[in-house]
Amino acid sequence: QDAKTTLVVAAPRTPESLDQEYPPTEAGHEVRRNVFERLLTYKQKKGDDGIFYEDFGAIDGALAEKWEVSDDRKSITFHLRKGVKSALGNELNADTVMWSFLRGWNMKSNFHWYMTQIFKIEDFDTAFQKVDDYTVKVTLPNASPLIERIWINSDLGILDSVEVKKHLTDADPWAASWLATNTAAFGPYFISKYKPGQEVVYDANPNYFRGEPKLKRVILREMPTSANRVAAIQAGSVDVAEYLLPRELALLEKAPGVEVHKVFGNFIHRVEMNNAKPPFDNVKVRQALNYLVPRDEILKSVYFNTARFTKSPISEIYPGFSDEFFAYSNDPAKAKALLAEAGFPEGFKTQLAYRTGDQLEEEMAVILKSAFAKAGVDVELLKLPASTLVERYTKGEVPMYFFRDMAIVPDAAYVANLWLNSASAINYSKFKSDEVDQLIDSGLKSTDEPKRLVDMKRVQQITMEQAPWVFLMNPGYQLATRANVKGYSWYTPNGNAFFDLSKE
Amino acid sequence: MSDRNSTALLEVDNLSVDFGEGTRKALSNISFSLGRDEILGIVGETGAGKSLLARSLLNLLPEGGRFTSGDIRLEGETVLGISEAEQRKIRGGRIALIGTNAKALLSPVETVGAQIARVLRAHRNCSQKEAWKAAVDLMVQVGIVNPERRAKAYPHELSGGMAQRIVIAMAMVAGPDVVLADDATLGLDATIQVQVLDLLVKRCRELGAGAVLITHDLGIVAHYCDRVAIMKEGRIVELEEVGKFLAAPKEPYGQALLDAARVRPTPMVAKVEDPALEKQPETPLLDVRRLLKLFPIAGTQDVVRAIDDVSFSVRRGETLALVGESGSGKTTVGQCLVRLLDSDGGGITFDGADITTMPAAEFRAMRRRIQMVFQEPYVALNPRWPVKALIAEPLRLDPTLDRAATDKRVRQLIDLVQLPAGIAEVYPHQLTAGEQKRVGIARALATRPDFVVFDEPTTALDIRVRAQIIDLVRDLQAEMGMSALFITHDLNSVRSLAHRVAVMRYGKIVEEGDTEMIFSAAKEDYTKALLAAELPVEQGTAQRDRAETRRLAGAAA
Amino acid sequence: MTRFIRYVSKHPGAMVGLTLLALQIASILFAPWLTFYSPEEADPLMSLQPPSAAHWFGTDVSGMDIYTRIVYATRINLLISIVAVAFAFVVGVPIGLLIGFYRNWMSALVMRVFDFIQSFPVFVLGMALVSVMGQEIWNVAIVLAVLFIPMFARLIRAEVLSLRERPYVSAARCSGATDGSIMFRHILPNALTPAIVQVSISIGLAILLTAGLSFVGAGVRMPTPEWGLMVSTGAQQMILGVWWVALFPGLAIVISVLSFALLGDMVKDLSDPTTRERL
Amino acid sequence: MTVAVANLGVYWRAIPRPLRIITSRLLMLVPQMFGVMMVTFLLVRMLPGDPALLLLGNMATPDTIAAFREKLGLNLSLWEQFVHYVGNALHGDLGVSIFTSNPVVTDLLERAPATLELITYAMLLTILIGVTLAIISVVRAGGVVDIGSRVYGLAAGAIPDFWVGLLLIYFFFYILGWAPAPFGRIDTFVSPPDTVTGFYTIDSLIAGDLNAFVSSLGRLTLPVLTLAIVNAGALMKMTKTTFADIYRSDFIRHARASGLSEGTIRRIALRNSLPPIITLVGFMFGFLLGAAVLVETIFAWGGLGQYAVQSVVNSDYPALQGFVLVAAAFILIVYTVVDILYELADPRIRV
Ligand SMILES: Nc1ncnc2c1ncn2[C@@H]1O[C@H](COP(=O)(O)OP(=O)(O)OP(=O)(O)O)[C@@H](O)[C@H]1O
Ligand SMILES: Nc1ncnc2c1ncn2[C@@H]1O[C@H](COP(=O)(O)OP(=O)(O)OP(=O)(O)O)[C@@H](O)[C@H]1O
Ligand SMILES: [Mg+2]
Ligand SMILES: [Mg+2]
Ligand code: NI
Repeated sequence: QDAKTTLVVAAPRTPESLDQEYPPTEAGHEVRRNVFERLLTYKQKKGDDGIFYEDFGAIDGALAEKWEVSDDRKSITFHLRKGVKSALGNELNADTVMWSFLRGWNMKSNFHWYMTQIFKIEDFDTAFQKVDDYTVKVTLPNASPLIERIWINSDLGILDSVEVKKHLTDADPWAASWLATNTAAFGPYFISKYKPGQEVVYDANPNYFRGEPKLKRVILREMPTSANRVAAIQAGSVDVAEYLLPRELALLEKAPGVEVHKVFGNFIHRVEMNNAKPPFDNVKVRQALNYLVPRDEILKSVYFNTARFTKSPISEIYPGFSDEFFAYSNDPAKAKALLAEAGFPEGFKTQLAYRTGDQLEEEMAVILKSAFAKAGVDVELLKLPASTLVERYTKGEVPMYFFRDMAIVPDAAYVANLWLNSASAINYSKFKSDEVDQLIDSGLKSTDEPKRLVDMKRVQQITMEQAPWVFLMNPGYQLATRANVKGYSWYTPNGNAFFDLSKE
Repeated sequence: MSDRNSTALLEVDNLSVDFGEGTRKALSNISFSLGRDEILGIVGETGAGKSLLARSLLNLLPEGGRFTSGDIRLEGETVLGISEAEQRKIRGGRIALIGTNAKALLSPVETVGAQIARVLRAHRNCSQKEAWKAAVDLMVQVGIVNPERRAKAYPHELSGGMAQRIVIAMAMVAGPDVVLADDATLGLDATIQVQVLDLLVKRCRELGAGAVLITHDLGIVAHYCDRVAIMKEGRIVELEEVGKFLAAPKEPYGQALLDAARVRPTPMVAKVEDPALEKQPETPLLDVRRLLKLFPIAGTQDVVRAIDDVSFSVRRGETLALVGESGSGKTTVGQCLVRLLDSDGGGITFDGADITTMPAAEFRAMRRRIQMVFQEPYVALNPRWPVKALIAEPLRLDPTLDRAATDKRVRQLIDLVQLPAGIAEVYPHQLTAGEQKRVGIARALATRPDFVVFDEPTTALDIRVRAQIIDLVRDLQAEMGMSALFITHDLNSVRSLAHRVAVMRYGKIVEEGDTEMIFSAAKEDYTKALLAAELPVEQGTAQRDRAETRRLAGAAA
Repeated sequence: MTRFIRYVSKHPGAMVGLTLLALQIASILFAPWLTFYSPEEADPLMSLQPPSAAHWFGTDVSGMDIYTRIVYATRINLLISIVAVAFAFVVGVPIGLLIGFYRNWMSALVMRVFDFIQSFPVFVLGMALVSVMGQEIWNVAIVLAVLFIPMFARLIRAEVLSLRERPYVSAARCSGATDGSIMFRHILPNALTPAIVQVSISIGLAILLTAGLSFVGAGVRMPTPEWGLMVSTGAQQMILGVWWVALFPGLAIVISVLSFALLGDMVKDLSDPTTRERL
Repeated sequence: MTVAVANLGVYWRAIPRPLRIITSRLLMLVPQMFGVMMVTFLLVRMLPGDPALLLLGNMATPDTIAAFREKLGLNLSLWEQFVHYVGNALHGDLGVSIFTSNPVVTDLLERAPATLELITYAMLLTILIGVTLAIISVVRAGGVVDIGSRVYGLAAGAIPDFWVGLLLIYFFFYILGWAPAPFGRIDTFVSPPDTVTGFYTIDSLIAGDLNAFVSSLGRLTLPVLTLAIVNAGALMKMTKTTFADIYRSDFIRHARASGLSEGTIRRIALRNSLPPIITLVGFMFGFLLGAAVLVETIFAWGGLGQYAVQSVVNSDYPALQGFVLVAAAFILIVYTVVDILYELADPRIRV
């Protein structure tokens, strides 16, 4: 009976922190998905492949039973579901929500970023109001097309403030250290054991408002080496293996008793170039490198055909995506010509950085090095610890580096704003186009959906021409499970929702 | 018990040993017998095969060794070719071996009592407790005071003499019939040597066991043995009653050994009468005043007073001998003189200059005039330098010598110490001990010093080599007219070399005087004891006679 | 020289060691002529080919020829190790000589510092240091050198401590030798033998450490051909049954370290003057 | 003053020898630990990468970075940081791991048993193989074992442990399927026994959980074997040298001449070889801790070694610092114990 209700997951790493204000990571998103419940959500729809997806066109209430957006799209009012209880039995009400907002605002991290950067809120008290015990209203200074969708984000869960408040101290007024290792929220699970670097145990929240989860316990084991996770799932020691390499997935697909679920998700994998510094300040150089990528070979030998070419900066599954501007075939001759035009007939020396421990990037780096060498571009590979890598490209110190990211809000303007707006803090490639900047700005403010779509198409066109990045692949998201694990579903943060799963 | 002497206890019959096909025989055609109550001495120079013979008797040949002929019989029964277990019973049980350097023969991490008891238990059925008790009893008998406490001591806590007694106790504990003592007193002080040998012989007599004393020292043979076997190159060249041997050895080799042991010239008489020296007795070349040297004892606050208020002087052309038991501070005095050690008090005046306070750089120039010959011949030579470089080293003190002059001087020196010229290119380990010693002497004499410290120039050498070195030193001194401090254990060589003698004990000089006077009329008890421990070949007969009497008395009883 | 030949002919171990060394030297000098591919050129479509006539030792994930990379890696691995050990030797030996010869608070302090350095697990310290300095070939060499300096210094110091008490040192002093002459002409040549043997052993150790560092990702970087790094790229595959990627470079490490161990034995025997005519 | 010192000396010598040995060694630990802390601190402080930036990642604004740096104490002067560090370390506070958000002490304590269990068994097996082979090959010189061990001795120190681990995995897991999949200390479906000693093998026996015992023993086999195969050779070689010297020494020859049985003689020789063997074993313990870093990575052991690798990859200052400190402290303690045992085993050493 235990075996039916317990799920063992092999993950590359345990979450670094359980706090949703902690910087977002893949492992962290998974915790948020399973532990924190948000005010709103997307409706689910079943794809042709039998996988459940989010329906980006249909928003549904979660902790908020109903919500209203004002006509000017400047305010939203949430009517909370009554009788919702956390795993500890504390009930959800406006105070809980308000306190969660207050903590988020004061922690000056994720919540604060959305509110100030996307919604441009400046003052907490004017923006957030408790209307009555079950009603909360949020008011923005300007209209926003994202006023509803942001609340679906997994970083904006509601805390069980009754419990959290028990752990406040003078030194730690927002229970940051307690919440780093404990959970108290309204999601389907709570974490009963958290041993970072080793394992995390999720136990079902019997009071979950959608009903008690079918899997009573989920044990997540850290296995940093992907081959180990493969061996584990093959041997049946685990039910689920996350983040496997394409080669391993290809092997597992043939293995009996194992099922591989594949989603062409929202990841964009690219090599970013420092557009502000020579030689990459020259658009011809950037285009040339794009012409040098042997995409077919990479697709075949690195991805075993589980990926797709990245043909736009916008995720292919998001509304507004267009692939019509992609023209980069593997054409060394053309690349050489472009380089010659740019004044580098003999090529040049440069560096390409990737993260320690990322095997896929390493494999691609080696391939790119060889490929670029064909046009005389001599690449030195830099393998850097994640922190160093981030620091270096933040400071603009590495000319080229791998960058894999996803935007969890399925909106083209939101995505473009993150990476392509010259004002964005994470536009590390220093791409700057006045037209793009202006189109994004209006896209974030305008509520005129058709116009937004047209504008975003233009953004994609400019980006593909300007080639701020070396476009690589959308690696998709894949999950290997034992064949008796059913109900796989996919969400934009790529974290697995254990509530949806069950074992036969 | 009259049959004891008629059937031999141990018989060795035509025994030969070699180390593999085609190698030289290490022992060839050895035959002798040993009766009960008999003591056989075996002498011969290094490498003659004495130790090998002792090990053959236990059937414990070194790796690779094998018997090629002959037999060994213990009370008529062969001990070769019997089973390993039976051999084990014989070893230690019926034939016991006492080796050289007792400390190395004891396991350093176990108490000595336990080690004695263990041997007993290997041969007798008895409990741990009984064995321990027997061990302690035996320790009393070998003259160890406070045996209960000593039995719990570890070997390193014992002195050499005491350790030797323990080894004797181990040999005696199972009541063996034959005791083999292989250079058992080598490296012990003369006084202790006598005690140990007396004890060993007494125990053998008490047990009625036969004993084989292997030694280099004809004095020991003269004093303790009934018969003597002279060994050379693996064979016994002469086997004779001791009295007859001493009176008239048959073989020239035996004669040579005996002559070497009997060197007794007294050259200093002529020197003292030298008028040139008589004129200036007031200004000694070297004058040591109230010298003090302390060594801290590691891990404690205490110090060893290695030199404790020592004063003496050496005149030009004079040789002063410094004698005394081991550890009395002789070497330390010598090292202070050449400033290998800095003294902690007192003064040393050399030719009018105080060398204790002299800066090191200034003293370096002085080294040409004060030299030292070191105790151990081999370790005092850098193994990586050929002889010619070794001899040339001190010549660098003389900046006027150029390369050719240096080479010439080196050749002269090699000649001077009577080494073959070809030796210049050879490394120290390829030399014999005697040659090494000569190289050491050549080094010390290279700069024609006025004063030389000889630290035990003759110990650890064969009798014959010893005599040669003494001759050499004496000749050189006569030739070069230098003064010397002669540090030694060996009273024989003192007689041959020294004009005056100083006796040291516990860091102090207890008596000092002309050589002849000290030897004939010592005042201090300690000096007397030291002299009494000497075993001169000439005086051996008397003691042997005493022993004979004692033995006859025992047999009659 | 004849002594050397005589020695080698009598000792098969030395023979094997020399042969393997010759093999490595050949790899270093003639790598381009001994191989058929480029050591760093990826061929994605040829990834993970098992050993065949075209690829003797197979190919790795990037489709690079493993045999070619092993041959080229000899350069990197030996370069790092030899440079590191040479550096440690040149620095460590004089330090050891000085702190062994002059015994004062300075030498005591230096010894304490070495104690601290050596109370860290070598590998862990190496890992941390290389991360500090960045993953460059030279940095790996420097870090290894730093780790080895105390080793040589201690070794020499211990020798000096015992040698300086030898009578021949006293004898030399009596013969008027200066401190410098005693240190460099008397003590050093005699103290050097164990250090020279240690050189050989250390080179082996350095090869292992370099490989280990690269294995955990703290050594040299892809796609530089380096044995440890090559094993590491194959490590993942091993569990899935792809054996050739990790096997061959590992063998190369074993052979290389082994050759230096054998040479160490040889050097030890040959440099001991007392064994001279026994040979 | 001098009287007081002399008195102290008297008291000191009145203490029984074993106690004297232990106290004097323990007293020496204090300055050593301080030095180790200093080195650890400086070393890790030099690591590149700004953890604040890494942690804040995409959301970084100068404000939040500054706040974060302050939280981590990264803005104080180096000296202040060191004083803090020592003070905290003395209270058992080694900081909070940036990646696990746990106190580093907690993380280390949690993982320490895994590593200790691994290296303890590895050590035992290493000693068993190394010493046994050494003794047999000395006593039966020229025998099969002697020749075999000479060949093995050649390879000693020449085989990379990570490579051996991989080969073992390939043969015993992939080809033969005898060994369990190489990750972790116990099967995923078997729950670990309650912690008493932290050693799964012992704890499961205490709990009477045979299942857990078999599972944890099975998991231990390959990593332990890896470490033993790689290290036993070196131990064997060195033991052989010491044992052979002693076995041919004068006192052993004398014991034989005294008619003692071969068994007794071997025991005497072994007893005399003990002090150097103890030193070696201590040294190997330290060495194994380093080797564990690699072997744990291969076998996903979840011990300190793996933690160390991860902390390097993540620039997790406090974690790396904590690990290096603990590793050095561990080695110091092992060396201290070794010194104590050595001095106890060898009566010649004066205290
Ligand atoms: N293992 C061996 N292999 C070859 N020859 C050996 C071996 N052991 C001893 N010998 C030879 O046997 C001979 C006798 O040596 P032994 O030790 O018995 O001499 P010794 O008379 O006791 O000398 P010393 O007076 O120095 O003690 C020597 O010439 C030596 O070369
Ligand atoms: N370097 C040293 N450190 C401490 N104690 C020493 C040192 N050198 C000598 N001693 C001690 O000083 C005393 C005198 O030693 P010294 O070597 O001068 O005696 P010796 O008369 O030459 O003895 P031997 O006849 O055995 O050569 C001994 O008790 C010795 O233990
Ligand atoms: Mg002998
Ligand atoms: Mg002396
Ligand atoms: Ni009778």
